[in-house]
Amino acid sequence: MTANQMSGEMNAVFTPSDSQGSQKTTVNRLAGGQIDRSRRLRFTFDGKGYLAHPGDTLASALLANGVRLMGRSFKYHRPRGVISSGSEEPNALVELRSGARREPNTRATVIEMFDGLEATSQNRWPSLSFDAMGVNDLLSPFFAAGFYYKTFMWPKAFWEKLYEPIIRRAAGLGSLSMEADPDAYDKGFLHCDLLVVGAGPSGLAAALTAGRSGARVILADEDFRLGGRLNAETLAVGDQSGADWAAATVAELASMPNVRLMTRTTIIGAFDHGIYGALERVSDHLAVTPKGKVRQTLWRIYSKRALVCAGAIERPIAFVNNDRPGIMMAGALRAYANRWAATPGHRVAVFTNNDDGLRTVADLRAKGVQIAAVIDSRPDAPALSGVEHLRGAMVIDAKGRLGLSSIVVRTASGDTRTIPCDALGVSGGWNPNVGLTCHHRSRPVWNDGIAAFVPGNDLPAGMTVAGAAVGHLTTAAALRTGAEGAAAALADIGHSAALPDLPRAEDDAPRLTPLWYVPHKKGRAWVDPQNDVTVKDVKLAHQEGYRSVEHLKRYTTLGMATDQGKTSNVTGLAVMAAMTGQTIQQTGTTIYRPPYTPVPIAAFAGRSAKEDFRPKRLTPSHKWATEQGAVFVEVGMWMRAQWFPKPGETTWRQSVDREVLATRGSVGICDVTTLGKIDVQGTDAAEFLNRIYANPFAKLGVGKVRYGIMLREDGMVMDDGTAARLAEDHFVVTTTTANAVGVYRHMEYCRQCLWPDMDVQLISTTEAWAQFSVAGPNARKLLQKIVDQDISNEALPYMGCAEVTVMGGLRARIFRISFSGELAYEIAVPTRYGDGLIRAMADAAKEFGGVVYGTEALGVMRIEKGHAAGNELNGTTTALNLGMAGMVNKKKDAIGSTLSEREGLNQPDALNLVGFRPVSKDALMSAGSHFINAGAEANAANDQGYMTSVAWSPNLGHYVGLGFLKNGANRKGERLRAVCPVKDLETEVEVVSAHFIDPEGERLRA
Amino acid sequence: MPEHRLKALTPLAQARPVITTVGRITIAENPDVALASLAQRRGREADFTQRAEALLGFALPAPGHAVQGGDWGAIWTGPGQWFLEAPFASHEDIAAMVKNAVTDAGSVTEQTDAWVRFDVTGRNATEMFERLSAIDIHRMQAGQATRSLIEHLGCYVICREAGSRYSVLGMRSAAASLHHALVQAAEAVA
Amino acid sequence: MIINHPLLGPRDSQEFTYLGDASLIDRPDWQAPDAVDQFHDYLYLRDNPAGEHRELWFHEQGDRSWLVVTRNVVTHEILNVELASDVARSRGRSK
Amino acid sequence: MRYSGFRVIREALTGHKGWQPAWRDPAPQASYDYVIIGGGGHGLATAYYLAKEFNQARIAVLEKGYIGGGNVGRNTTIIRSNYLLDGNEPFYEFSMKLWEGLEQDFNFNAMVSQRGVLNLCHTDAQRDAYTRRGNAMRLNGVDAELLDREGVRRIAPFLNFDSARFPIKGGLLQRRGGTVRHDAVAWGYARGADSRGVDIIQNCEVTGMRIENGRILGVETSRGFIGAKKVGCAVAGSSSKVMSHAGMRLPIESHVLQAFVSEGLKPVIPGVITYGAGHFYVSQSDKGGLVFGGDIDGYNSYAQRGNMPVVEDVCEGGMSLMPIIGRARLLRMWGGIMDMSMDGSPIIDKTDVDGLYFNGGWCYGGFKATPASGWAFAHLLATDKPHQTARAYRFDRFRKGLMIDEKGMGAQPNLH
Repeated sequence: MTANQMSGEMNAVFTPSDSQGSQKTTVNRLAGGQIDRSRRLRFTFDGKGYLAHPGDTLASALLANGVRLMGRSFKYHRPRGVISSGSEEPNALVELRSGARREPNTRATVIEMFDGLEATSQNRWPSLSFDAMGVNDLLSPFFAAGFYYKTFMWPKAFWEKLYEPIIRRAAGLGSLSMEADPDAYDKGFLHCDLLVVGAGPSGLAAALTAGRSGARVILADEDFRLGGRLNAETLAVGDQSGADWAAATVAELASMPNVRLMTRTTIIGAFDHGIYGALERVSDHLAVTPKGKVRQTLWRIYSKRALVCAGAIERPIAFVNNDRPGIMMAGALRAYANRWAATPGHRVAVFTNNDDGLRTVADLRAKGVQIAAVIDSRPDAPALSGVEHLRGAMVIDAKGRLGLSSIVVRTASGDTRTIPCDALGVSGGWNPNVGLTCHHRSRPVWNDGIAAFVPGNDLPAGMTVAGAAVGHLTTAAALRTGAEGAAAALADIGHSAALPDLPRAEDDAPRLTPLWYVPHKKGRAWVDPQNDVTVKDVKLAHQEGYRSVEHLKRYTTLGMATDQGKTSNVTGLAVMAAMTGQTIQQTGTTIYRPPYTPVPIAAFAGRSAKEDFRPKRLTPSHKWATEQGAVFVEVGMWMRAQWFPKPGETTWRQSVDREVLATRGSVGICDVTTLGKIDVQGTDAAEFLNRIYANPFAKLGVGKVRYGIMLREDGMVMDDGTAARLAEDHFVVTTTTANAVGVYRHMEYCRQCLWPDMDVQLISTTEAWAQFSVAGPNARKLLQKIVDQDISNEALPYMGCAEVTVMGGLRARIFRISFSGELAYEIAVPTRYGDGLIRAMADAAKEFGGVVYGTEALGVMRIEKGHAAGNELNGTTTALNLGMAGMVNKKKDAIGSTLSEREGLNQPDALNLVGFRPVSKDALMSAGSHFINAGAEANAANDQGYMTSVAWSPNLGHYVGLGFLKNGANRKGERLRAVCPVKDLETEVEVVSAHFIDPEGERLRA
Repeated sequence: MPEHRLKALTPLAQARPVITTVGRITIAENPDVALASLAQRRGREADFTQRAEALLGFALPAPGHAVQGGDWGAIWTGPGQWFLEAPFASHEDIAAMVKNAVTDAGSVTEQTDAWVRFDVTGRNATEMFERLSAIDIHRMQAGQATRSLIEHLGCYVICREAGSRYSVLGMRSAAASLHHALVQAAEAVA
Repeated sequence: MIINHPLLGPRDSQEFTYLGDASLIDRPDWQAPDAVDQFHDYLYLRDNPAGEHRELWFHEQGDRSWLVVTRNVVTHEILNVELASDVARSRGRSK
Repeated sequence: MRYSGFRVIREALTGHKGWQPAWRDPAPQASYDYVIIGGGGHGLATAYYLAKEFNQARIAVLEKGYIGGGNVGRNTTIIRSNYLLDGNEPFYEFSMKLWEGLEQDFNFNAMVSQRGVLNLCHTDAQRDAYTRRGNAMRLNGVDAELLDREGVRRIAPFLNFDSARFPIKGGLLQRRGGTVRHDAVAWGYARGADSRGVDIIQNCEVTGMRIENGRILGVETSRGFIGAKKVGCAVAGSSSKVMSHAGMRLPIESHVLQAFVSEGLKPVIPGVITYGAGHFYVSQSDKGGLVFGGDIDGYNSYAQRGNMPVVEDVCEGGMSLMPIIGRARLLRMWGGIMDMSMDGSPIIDKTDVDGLYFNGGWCYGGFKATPASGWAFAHLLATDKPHQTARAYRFDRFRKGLMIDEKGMGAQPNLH
């Protein structure tokens, strides 16, 4: 491009804005840049319309449109503009999009422009330029660091009633929409030999080296355009511009099947064993997420080696009012000019302590931007020609509340000068981006050569660092160390890679004289702009003894803003070091934690949100039950039919009462597939069960079923269920629904870890069989219509089991066991026939007036029968508590039997499971009530136990309850208070047997 | 096949298998495979191996592998444990058939209806699996099989043809949820 | 974390369920005269070292092997992974 | 120096020149009557109450790093006294009562904010268990309310009442529960103890214990031997490490618990909400960050950092329960080391070594216990008798079968 062309273009774009409120032309758009001028995108900020181009970020587009004021600070609500061009941005935070897709606190610097983008400023009222909370700024002397720890304590009640609500409303940044996030998110898993983090010069050289060697490579970069600073600089790489070299290299990498390029992908954290978290922004750059697609994907990357090429982040120099909109990092200023052809102003000054800042001067001049002055804190800096270069000078103040209008400079001779300008670039040097290297709590070490922290020696296993991230601040060194780093990392895993011929690039060692803050007596100089931490706050923390870096951080909130101190921490440490007289290394750093940049909570959840939080398990009769209009209930992961309402039934109790009465009066069918079923085989199967159950199993006959209780090793009851012996060497164990997984795990533990030579094989068969309970006096009659063989009392007595066929030849299993206390069976067929079987049985039941019942009726009947279930098997109850002490056989080795002997578990007043009924027949009882002796005061000291389960018994016409009562076994007939303060309920209850129905068990054996 | 009067439903509770095509990926419910678990008895390893091989006509696969041969397939599922698969129509009572073959050298358990099987085909099936499980799907070769988590469910993934043909075995009761997860992942890469 | 399964190679630890100290393999003799005390120490007391720790992991979502993983609990580095049944046998456990 | 609004104004007008260090930085003396190992919340509170309530002197707190750097500075700031069991509830209520007067007591605004703790329930069985627990609280004189679904909706209308995988059926609310600014608790106790003569010695790691004839004589430290008549250990996740110097094995495992904070947001959540069917609990700090967490990672760890599966698990719970937070961003994740005990309840007890006392096993619930723990430990140290609310917290409860197992999970620490 010739000078003429450039100025021509400049003339064209430097058109002043026409009228307020209409779509402005891009007043601050320069020539060149990596934007697509052939397309125009419309966007709004605070409702005002603007134009942008593809390739813009919101920040670049706002600058190009002459907008410098983009946000307000957290505490003082100071007007703020953008200070960076990357993800480290602390100031330019906006609410992006609207409605349910509103994203608060979104950094304008990383918002990729799309047509129709809507952004709104935040943390201000009523408007960004006039914010009533700006009054905080006037009161700032009272709001010094930690002031809130020293006041607001009186009167006591005022904290919650007055002070805190005010503080909470004033604090916070953006607002959530308060609507459910409508977008979908994916999670994914990737594997590679080498993960390269960052696609700047070092990352590209590394990926090229590794890619050409054939290794599996992932190259990830948070930007939408790969190249890192190469896109922001005018420095040549070989014979090309850096940006062109980057593009060519990316093109070569894209052609390699063994290389995966991941743009818009931030490596968010280094986790154990080479696992990295990565967030890919799949659709954030689109106006609308396409149907079926996700907004973002959270990747878990399994890497054998990782090379961090994350570059460096420029740091500011603190001076009074250094937070004015228009003041930004010098490197950002030239990034906006070079990559985005945007500038915050027409007249720009630069304040630097190093040579890199001078590059901004050169680049801006090349773009035709007027340089107001260069303030160089180094008296010995190399002199620049053609601009006013004030060596040995410092910026001591800045004017312009809503946008910079001038800076005040103290020159080397001590004079004070005011220099009008509308933007100021500040360079305090560059900090290697060590964040990721510290995620395993490694502490970075100080490097005097570049006056910055570099990665320490105890990095996460498998991680190495190259380029600016390790302190090599020249392009040539970045390229070289990137390539060498990749080769070395691959050599480490036995994969050889040749170093590529790298292009020539600038290799000037950076020259810098540290300057952290400009000394000042009055005014405030910002260290952490978002959280409004000033140099004075750091000094106050020191004065009050909060000198450890962690105390400093926590007391002042330094580095706790949304940028996690990327631009502020080192400056804060330097101020503290100056106070204590220690070095910065001695002062130390706080801990860098994941994620590298903030990640939407929804992305961590992925698909497992809302109703898809966990999979649903459906029973074999689910389809049929749905057709019947069943009400379903979550039981662990299962959905079970809770009851089956019939026309005319208006309350659940009507349905449940009907199901219970029909079952006890005739027959009822219930899907019990959810109970765990474990197939136990082997020559030692019987002995194995003998050890995992507290009661004996060795001598159970073939064709017989036995009820058993399993204890944990600490003597508490783990689970109860049955074991059926199908053959000498073959059992089927059932567990409760809730404990199916845990019991299986426990059995494998016993088999593999305790008795590894037992001949026992285990496998879950829960899912393989559709199993139904058929209970009630007509159970046999009904089943006899289904089962092909004789199931008379003689052929299949109580607690018998058999392999049979049903419906004319389908293999099935039948167990004569009962949970309800009725004559009952459980019948099992291969799951695919479960739907057919429930239909057949429901049909057959009609003849008897039978029903299909749900979990509520199941629960009522088990309470009526006094069977313990989940509410009783709560992990703190022993066999003794449950009235089953006799089952714990002391003559064999069984899990839990030894420790069940401890004195605390065998006290005379131990809790016993007993039944309760209300003394007044129509009185209500509630599970969770506590028992108090009649006449005693209801307090904890008088607590006698608690009610575990309560149900209305339609058979008895009153509530029935089970509960644990101190010495309950010996208190039958006693009347107690069952108190339930949280329901405002108290019932006089009588202690009775837990077996309300058929205590002799005659029905079972009928 | 026994002549009885009960109709079967697929794991997705349909009369016929559900076949879903999303972009280039097809997800086909496959209920036409009988499955049995086969575990070797302790101290009977040699006898077990010989009998199993006699039945199958090939050696039982090593850890992480699956073998197919004739009507039979075998998948390694754990130390000393395999799943055997065969056509449902001809092998509905697979457990009895296998038990007859291995006798008391092995423990056999019917597993046919414990699982839902989805056959996934398509040239970008790998992209879909990247979004479902931590398995290194790109390195998986035909004849490899392993179990891992897919959306909180322990599932077997069996590679039938690298890059394009896989079977997923998941817990039958969660068939609908698993199907939902597979379809969503397929849509994301469609 | 990644656990290098002795049979299956590297696996994400998410497929596993953790139990605790591998000393849980050394279950005391129920017939010892001080069996209650032995079981107390066995079940309740832990070395809980800040260093190498042998621990039991169950490959619940994989092949259902119990593994003994030797892991530095300060760095999380895994030094060895064995089948728990092998370890149990080597510690004299049988039937 | 007394803190007050007046003082803040005066200092503001005079350039903040008058503020003094919140605590001294003394060199260790040769010996003390009491050496408290651990400058966390519990250790500092112990020293504070020893000096203030039990009139003891010659007290030192030894901290290997900086005070408040352990779990007191990395928890999710929740206080509550909603326990079920007799062994626990009076103790935690004692703690709650101390919280309620703490700031005035130690003259430091710790932002004790009783905005309520709401435990959601999702099944009938869970509601029964909450009923039992709420009743236990009420019988102990503690506030508890059982809410139905509509009651929950009134308090937290933004929860997912439409499509949660596990529907919200109700909840147990303790209105007196809430949050406290965690760092301020450590600093407030430190400042209060220091002003009563306690030496707070930072960067002083205990490397050994000198024990002769069954009696402790003092501790070896990175800053030399420090003699002591009585030594109290309150080091949370490092309990096993420190007590191994006395040859003790503890009923404790060290596990990592992660916690998370989002970017600052305008007010979203009034109090603390816990999800009973997923591993998720959340509150919002005064700064505006959503502070949330869930389960421990589940494996033994001293690393103070965790891994992704639990992060995901927690966020999944959050996105099921309150999908309005989906576009809020997780800003920072961190980990602390929990001294997970074998029944989920703590130990405040003497040891077999004369003069050596132990306080630990707090699992992930130590923060809310800080005042009562400090008081009860001071009571034990000063009087050799357990405080009446902490009598159950004995070592020998496992041998005797008197476990205090709120969750009923048994001797597996990672399940508590």
